[in-house]
Amino acid sequence: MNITVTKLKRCDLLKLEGRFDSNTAPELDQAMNDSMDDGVFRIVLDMQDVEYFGSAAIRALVNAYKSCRETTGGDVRLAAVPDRIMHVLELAGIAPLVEIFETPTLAVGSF
Amino acid sequence: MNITVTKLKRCDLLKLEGRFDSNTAPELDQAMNDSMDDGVFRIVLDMQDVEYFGSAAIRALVNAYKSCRETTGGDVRLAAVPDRIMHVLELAGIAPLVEIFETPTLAVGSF
Amino acid sequence: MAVEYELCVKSSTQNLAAIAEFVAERAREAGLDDDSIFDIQIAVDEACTNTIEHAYATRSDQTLRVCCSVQDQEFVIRITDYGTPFDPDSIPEPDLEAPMEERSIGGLGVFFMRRLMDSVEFSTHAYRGNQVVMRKRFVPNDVDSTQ
Amino acid sequence: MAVEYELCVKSSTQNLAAIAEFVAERAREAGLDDDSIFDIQIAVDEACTNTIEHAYATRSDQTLRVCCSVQDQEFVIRITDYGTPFDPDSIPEPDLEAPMEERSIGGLGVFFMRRLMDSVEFSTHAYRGNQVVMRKRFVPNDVDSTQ
Ligand SMILES: Nc1ncnc2c1ncn2[C@@H]1O[C@H](COP(=O)(O)OP(=O)(O)O)[C@@H](O)[C@H]1O
Ligand SMILES: Nc1ncnc2c1ncn2[C@@H]1O[C@H](COP(=O)(O)OP(=O)(O)O)[C@@H](O)[C@H]1O
Repeated sequence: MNITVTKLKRCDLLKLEGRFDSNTAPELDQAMNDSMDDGVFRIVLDMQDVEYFGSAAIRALVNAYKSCRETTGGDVRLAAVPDRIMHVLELAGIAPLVEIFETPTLAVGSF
Repeated sequence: MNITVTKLKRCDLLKLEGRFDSNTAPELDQAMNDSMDDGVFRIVLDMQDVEYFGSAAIRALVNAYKSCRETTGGDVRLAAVPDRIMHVLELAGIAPLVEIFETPTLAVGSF
Repeated sequence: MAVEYELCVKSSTQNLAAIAEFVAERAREAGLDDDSIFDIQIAVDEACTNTIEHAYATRSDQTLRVCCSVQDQEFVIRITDYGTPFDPDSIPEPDLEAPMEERSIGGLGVFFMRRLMDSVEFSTHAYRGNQVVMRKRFVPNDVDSTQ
Repeated sequence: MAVEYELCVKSSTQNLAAIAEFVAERAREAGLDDDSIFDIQIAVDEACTNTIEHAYATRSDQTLRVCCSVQDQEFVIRITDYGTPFDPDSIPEPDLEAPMEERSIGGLGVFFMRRLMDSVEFSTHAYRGNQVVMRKRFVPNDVDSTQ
């Protein structure tokens, strides 16, 4: 599991890699909270290299999504979601709620 | 030669592919003018798949760069410039003047 | 019954990746396709997470046992713990229609297990501990299959 | 002198890609490395563009002749046109230090040719037309080289 944060002009881009299970989801939670503590409420998660995204990671995502959207213009958006991870998000019923883009460039460019 | 335009929130992203010689440079000129006619003065050129970028293309780039920067916040920025094309831009003396980013995501995220 | 493979680890979430790898390896050997293997990994991950977080109340020094076998046309995973027993009928289904803002946090684990596996059974025994048995149907292509 | 390869096309910028491919192919056969080939492509492209735009004043129905040969340790390109003669000494060097905003548009073509090739010579003959001969040194690895 690895998270690389790139601070851009309008948003933070978090590139996620590897497994996000209940062992590693707290680090995702932390990374998104760090952005918010920094006053950044526009977050892009680049999911391209995510191998696993379990219910604990979904919980972290939903929490950050709620907090960000409480601010004006704030949002958490996803990019490059692999098919299998998409299936999990659909099963959890959150795929239709979160904005999902084909590439990180499009997601970053949406803010 | 091919140009794919993606209109994003803060800028237009132009993905350039193939040869930009004096035969095809007018299309690059046209594409950037189309953005400007549309009121968009923030342009990212994704150079990753550019095979050739001659003096006519450099001329088009310099022209658009000048016009965009006459507006507040306007700019033409480059992304993912291949080594050989970078060498040409250096030779022409414009590499130090134009902002160049490693990836289109970073360039888009800079606006 | 055919061979049963067993992995016995401490009840730490740090072992979830190893458990996932163990189960995937067994499922691959049994001839399951990649999508089914991924489904199984999710179900096992959620089941083990629940065991660690709820049955063992996050204590990481307890025992977690994961067994895999092939029975008829099913890949079977049995997860055993010796913590607090659990009545699955006591938990409500998550409300997947609720807008994100009103979504209750959690409650997806058991839902994922039930949706991704063909059957999920919870049981509690005096000395055999708590068990969850999950089954996934597949078409065995093994040459010395008894089918 | 070794073999000379010739490509004869109409003076249209639409033929620049074909010219670049022809020259790159000959240079590759001669054993030049990719970076040198790219330099040559730029120089040839700029030279042909100038011929079309200036010597032929953008008329696309005239003749443009591109010849490639290897002479000693040099790859030699000769480009011939029958348009308006040209005195290269009449053009100033571009000011590469000027800020982008003040950059004059153009004037890079001849500069690129001179910087990327080891020699560039312009000449004009009564019936042989205008020629630019450009040379790029390289180390031939040809087995039947006379060197
Ligand atoms: N193995 C278990 N042992 C004890 N309680 C459990 C177990 N699995 C689930 N539970 C209970 O069922 C509830 C729902 O579980 P689950 O669907 O996995 O969601 P979550 O764990 O995210 O709350 C849990 O909050 C817990 O109270
Ligand atoms: N082959 C040629 N025939 C006639 N004039 C030429 C030729 N090549 C260059 N010139 C002249 O030299 C000038 C500089 O050429 P160049 O450096 O290629 O820049 P550009 O063509 O962009 O103006 C041209 O504007 C033109 O006046």
